[in-house]
Amino acid sequence: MINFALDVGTTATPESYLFYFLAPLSVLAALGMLLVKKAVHSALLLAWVMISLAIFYIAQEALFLGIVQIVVYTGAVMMLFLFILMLVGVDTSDSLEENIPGLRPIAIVAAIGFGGLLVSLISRATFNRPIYGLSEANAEGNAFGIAAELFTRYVFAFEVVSALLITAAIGAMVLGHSQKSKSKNSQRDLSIARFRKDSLKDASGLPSAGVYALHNAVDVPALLPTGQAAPSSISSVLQARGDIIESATFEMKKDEEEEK
Amino acid sequence: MLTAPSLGYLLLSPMIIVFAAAVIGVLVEAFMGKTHRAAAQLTISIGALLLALVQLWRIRDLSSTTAAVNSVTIDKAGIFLQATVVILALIAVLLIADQENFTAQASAVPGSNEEAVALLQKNQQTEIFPLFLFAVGGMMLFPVATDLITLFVALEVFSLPLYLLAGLSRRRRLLSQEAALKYFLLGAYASAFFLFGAAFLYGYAGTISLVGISAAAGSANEVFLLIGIIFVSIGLLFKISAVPFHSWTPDVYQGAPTPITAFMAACTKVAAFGALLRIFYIGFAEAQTMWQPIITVIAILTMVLGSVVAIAQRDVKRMLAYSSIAHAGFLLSGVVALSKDGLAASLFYLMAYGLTTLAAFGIIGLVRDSTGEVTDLNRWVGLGKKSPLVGSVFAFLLLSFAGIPLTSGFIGKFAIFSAAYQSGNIAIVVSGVLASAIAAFFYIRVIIMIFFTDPVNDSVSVIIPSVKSKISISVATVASMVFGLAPSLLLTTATNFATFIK
Amino acid sequence: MAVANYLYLSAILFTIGAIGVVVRRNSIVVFMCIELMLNAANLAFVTFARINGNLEGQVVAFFTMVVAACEVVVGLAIIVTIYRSRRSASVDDASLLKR
Amino acid sequence: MQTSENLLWLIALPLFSSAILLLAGKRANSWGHIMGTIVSASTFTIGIIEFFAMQSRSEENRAVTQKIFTWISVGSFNVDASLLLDQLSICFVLLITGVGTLIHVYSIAYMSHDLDRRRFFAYLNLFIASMLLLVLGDSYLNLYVGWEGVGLASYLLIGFWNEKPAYATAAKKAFVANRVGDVGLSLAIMISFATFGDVSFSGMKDSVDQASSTQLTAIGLMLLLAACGKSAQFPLQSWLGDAMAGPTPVSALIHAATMVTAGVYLITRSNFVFDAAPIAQLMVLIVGGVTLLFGAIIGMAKDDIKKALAASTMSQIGYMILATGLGPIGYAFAIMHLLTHGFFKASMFLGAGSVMHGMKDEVNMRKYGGIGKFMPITFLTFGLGYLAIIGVPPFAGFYSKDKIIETALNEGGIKGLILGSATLLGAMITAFYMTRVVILTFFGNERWGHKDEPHESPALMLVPIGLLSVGSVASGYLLYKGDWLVHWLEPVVNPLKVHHKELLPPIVVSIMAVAVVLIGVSIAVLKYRGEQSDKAPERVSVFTRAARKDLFQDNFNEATFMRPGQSVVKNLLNIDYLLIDGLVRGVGSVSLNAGNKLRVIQNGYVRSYALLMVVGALALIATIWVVTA
Repeated sequence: MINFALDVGTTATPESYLFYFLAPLSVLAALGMLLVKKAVHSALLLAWVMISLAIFYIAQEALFLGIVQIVVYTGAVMMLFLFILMLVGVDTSDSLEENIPGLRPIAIVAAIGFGGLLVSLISRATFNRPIYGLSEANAEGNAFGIAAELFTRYVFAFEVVSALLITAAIGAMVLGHSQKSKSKNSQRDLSIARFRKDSLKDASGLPSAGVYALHNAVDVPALLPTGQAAPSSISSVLQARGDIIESATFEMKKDEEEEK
Repeated sequence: MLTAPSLGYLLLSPMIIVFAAAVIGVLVEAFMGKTHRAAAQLTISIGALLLALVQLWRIRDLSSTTAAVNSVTIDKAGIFLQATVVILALIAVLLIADQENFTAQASAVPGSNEEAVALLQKNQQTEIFPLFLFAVGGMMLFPVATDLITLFVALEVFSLPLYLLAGLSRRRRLLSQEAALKYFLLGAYASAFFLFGAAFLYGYAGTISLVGISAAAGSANEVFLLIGIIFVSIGLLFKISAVPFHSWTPDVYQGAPTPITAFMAACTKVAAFGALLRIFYIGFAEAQTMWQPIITVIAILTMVLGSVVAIAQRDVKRMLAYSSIAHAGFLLSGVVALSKDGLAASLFYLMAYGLTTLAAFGIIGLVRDSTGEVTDLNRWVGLGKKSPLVGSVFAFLLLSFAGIPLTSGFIGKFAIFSAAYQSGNIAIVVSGVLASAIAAFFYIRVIIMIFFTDPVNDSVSVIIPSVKSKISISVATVASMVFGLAPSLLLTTATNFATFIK
Repeated sequence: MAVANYLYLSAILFTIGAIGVVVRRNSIVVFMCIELMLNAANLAFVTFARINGNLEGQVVAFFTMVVAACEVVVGLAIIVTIYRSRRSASVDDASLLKR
Repeated sequence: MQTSENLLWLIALPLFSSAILLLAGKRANSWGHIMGTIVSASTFTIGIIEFFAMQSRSEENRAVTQKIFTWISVGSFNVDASLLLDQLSICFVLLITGVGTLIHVYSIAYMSHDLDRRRFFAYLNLFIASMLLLVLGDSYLNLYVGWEGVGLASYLLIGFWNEKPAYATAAKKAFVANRVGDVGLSLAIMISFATFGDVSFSGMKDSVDQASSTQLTAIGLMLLLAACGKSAQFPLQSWLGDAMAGPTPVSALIHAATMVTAGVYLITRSNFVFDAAPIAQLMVLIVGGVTLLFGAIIGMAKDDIKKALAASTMSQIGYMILATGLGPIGYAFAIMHLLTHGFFKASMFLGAGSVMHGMKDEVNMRKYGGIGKFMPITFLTFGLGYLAIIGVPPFAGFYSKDKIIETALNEGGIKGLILGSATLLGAMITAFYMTRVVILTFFGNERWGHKDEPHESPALMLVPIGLLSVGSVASGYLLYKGDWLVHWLEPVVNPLKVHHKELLPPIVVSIMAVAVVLIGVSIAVLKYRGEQSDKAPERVSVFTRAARKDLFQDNFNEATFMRPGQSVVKNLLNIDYLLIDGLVRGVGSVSLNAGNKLRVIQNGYVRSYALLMVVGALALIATIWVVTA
């Protein structure tokens, strides 16, 4: 502990301030992921961890990765998670009750053992070679350095990743996309269908929703304010073809008027 | 400025053909009418696999560590493993092509009206074929990859399609989807372990190539190497379903559509063991004394647990799942042997086991009642009396799993145990022999069930297989039989091909 | 400050992720925990890149991000499919396959 | 060692013929049986030629080999598919092809009414081929091929009339017992490989000194298990009685003369293992001794003539196994008894078949009686076989059995006393139950209860029986004369290696043997003379009841193997779940609600699987943590 404090005290570089500020916070955030009830909160905490890591990347001379981490990981991947959470129901909160008896104590013991042993093992490692740093490798810029590796040494893996991307796309499509059993009718199809019918009474379309009307067709005369039919409202062609409904049937009856 | 890398296209051509065919398959999905899609996809798949096989034959004597800069090593063993994957995939694709096994529309909710319509219209989810080809491509890359990043990419390339395919069963879709979820979550979990291990190997050696890791021996601190070996192994042991990373196997094997289970059981094992062998033979050979005891213990646990638990299964697919766990244990003795004999034996074993497995799952796909496949062993009772041929073939395959002499299973075990024995690992041989003895009894129990017990009333019938299934089952069975009776054919080849180059 | 501190952080985050998979029941959160593990591995890679003085580690980390993105697409697609069938995203509800 | 190009024909001819008969289908119905018989006869001819050729060579050049092809070649490990014909295998070749041919001839008449006679002959030829491969293979692996082949042929032939459910059950029982034996053999092969890096007889024999006694004991015990399965020895004996469901020629050929003696062959062939593994050898003695009494006791109570003979077979093979347990000198006597037994037991089985033929397939001896005067030739041949088996001088059985008794007594001490008494007691019981069979069948009142008188069988059946009974008269003396067989087998089993002491003069032993036989015969005659009922008496002693139930062997099997086996299986069911869940439950969340507990056991949770992985990883990390500390 004392050594640790000395370490903190004597290496007061900006990086160490950054680290000692952000690292505990990101660990807390990660722990929080396990403890909060709502999945959305977990997602936000994870985003926080990822941004902290991005800052660490930049601090460790990995500028390009830091940016990618924020743009791709935090920006795209976490958004995807949030989308799905919205789909599943953003308000659903997990019950944190354990329903597999005995799992939790073992898990906690295992976690402490796992983490503890790992940390203890790493502390046993001695770096018997100098820590080089990346100033040489990054001489021409971090992005250039990565590109040089990516497009020469690891070009095959890079190409193969495309297979992965295609797989992901097909996968999402197979599981998400419904093939419609038949294509939807276009406006043109519907129009043709209306005019090809036996009767032309729906040719101008059905009455729109909420309208109190019995008819909405070209072969029905309009009603005048007096309640009488207006024969001039019907196309003369239809009159000539005889495709016309007797307007008298639509005129308001006298007795109906009286009732009103 | 960067100098353009040069790729050895001839050596990479088998993989490139398969990937290209997969991409063509995607295009077919996009632009071809529904009626001919299935036929076209099948033709493309078979054509590509045959072409890849021909290419493999043409490059059989070539070798290079720089085929894809330094990411891929094409050598004798690599070519053999790739050929094994392709041959097994060729047999598996015929089983897969029996579309009755796959859902008509994966996006429709099980039991919904939409699903009913899709079934009525005889829709087919032909995207299965490109996915299958991507998986095959990844499996071909996995055993020849020589740096950790290519390994990781290849691992994901063949895993992702399998996660998807596992969820596309036609019947009992809830179970199938559950299998996909389990496989996916646990698979991703295992890859995370793999990656973490890879990080520490990089930290140890300062490079991610296997050769670099082996060259760093002694010069760097071993803690990182050990952490790396452990975590990378966990990722791979998961894929081969070794204890205690095996628990996904029975569930996924049971839930996935049977042809996919067949493909997965046979080809994943080849690819994952290929990679495991290469990593341990090349990357970790210098650290032999550190990992050998650990892997030995895991191998023993795996073979014993797999054999013992297989006994108790009442579902035939779960039984074969446990059997595959046991076989993973036997195969691990080839890894532990760390010798040319061990490698040759593993190569033989993988091919023989793959063929037997494909045929066995093919048979399972034939046993049905009105609601689909029947995997409950109690209902297989008396099957041999009703369909003697199918019953006898299945019995033969079980005997081969059990490793009764005169079957390829026996020769495989024999070769692999003798290699392990020669490397001085007696514990593994003894437990292996005991585990096979335990297992033998219970495979025989199933045979008795099939042949000597009277059929019950609600028993099942065997459907007349289509030509595709017929070809695939009979080719696999006959090959497995031939390799049992005249193992020299394959064993000599395997021995000739058992070299990794650095 | 010792560079090793980043490794400790990485190990701790990895452990938290690994345990999260075990204790959380919502499959999406479980999956997020796996992402956390991948991130932890990435941090180790970047740190080792700095220690080793070459960029290979950073390249790997870059690959990991791409691969993880693909994995996320596939994984979420599977989770959504299950959700539509069962109206539940809990991994404990998906436990019909046993014995 | 000399090579020969002819050995392959011994196996290829019958195999080929069997394939033709199976593939040709109904077209071969008219000539199939003729071809099968001719092929069998030609293998016998080849056997005779090889025998005389071998005899004409000097002793060290007698064995011949033929390499067919390289079978397995892994690294330094090579197995060739090779055949080896030496002094031991030629005995078997002659027995198999000789008795086999006679039984082929017999079957032509016996099976003449069966629609599937062609298939029957195909199986018989398949059996001959496999059995020859078994005795000609030059390594345990090659032997195994034949071993499986005879198992298959036996299984097919027992179930030949498989429309009857009881017969199918019998086939199943035989199948299981044989598989248990097979597992023993394959384990023996694996252990041998692990020990010697070789599985050929010659290679193992040469390096037997390098193996530890534990390894040799293990191999020996596994070989003994294999022999028990195939030769129906205790505790795997129960299938033989049921196997009598097959057609009688099958019982004669496979379940009396040849296949069931494969266990004796196996132990004799492996003499170098057993001679170096005293514990295994002692087990051989115990198994042989127990079985010879066991079979004899069962034989006393059986009313089914074939089952009585089967019990006797079991008991006689017990003699042979016991003899092989007696060390170098015993092997030769075991083989001698095996050969003579082949003759007289086959002759008696065929005689029983002839009786059944005349009695409308009746097998119950209580419904026979007085048949002797209707079937004089069958009576005569059966009688000769009877005299041979009970060991009346100078018939064959006397010489061979007498030698075994003598050797057993000469072991000396308590061991010699026990073994000697067992063999003598066995001889007495044998005399008793065989006399009983003969009296019930051929003497006394006629009890068959129908009008048709039994009739003598056709000549085609009688000629083979006659030839076999000549063998049962003469073979014993021929083999015994001047210790011919002992000297003949010397290069293989080295019987004179150990000088054995004589505790009693041979003549005394012979007198004792004949005396117990006389006692046995007298008791039987006293008990079964006069009128007999056609029903088995109800009120019988406990012992008879036990013997009728095969000394409760099925109950015993059920109680010792099946039930515990089933419960083991049931418990094992839980192991995986215990491993996954035992961890989970182990911490001790003691739930009082049992139903809850049951639900917990049924896992299937991804999270449990993940936890298992974490715990596995933890274990691995802990290991390296300890290692690097």
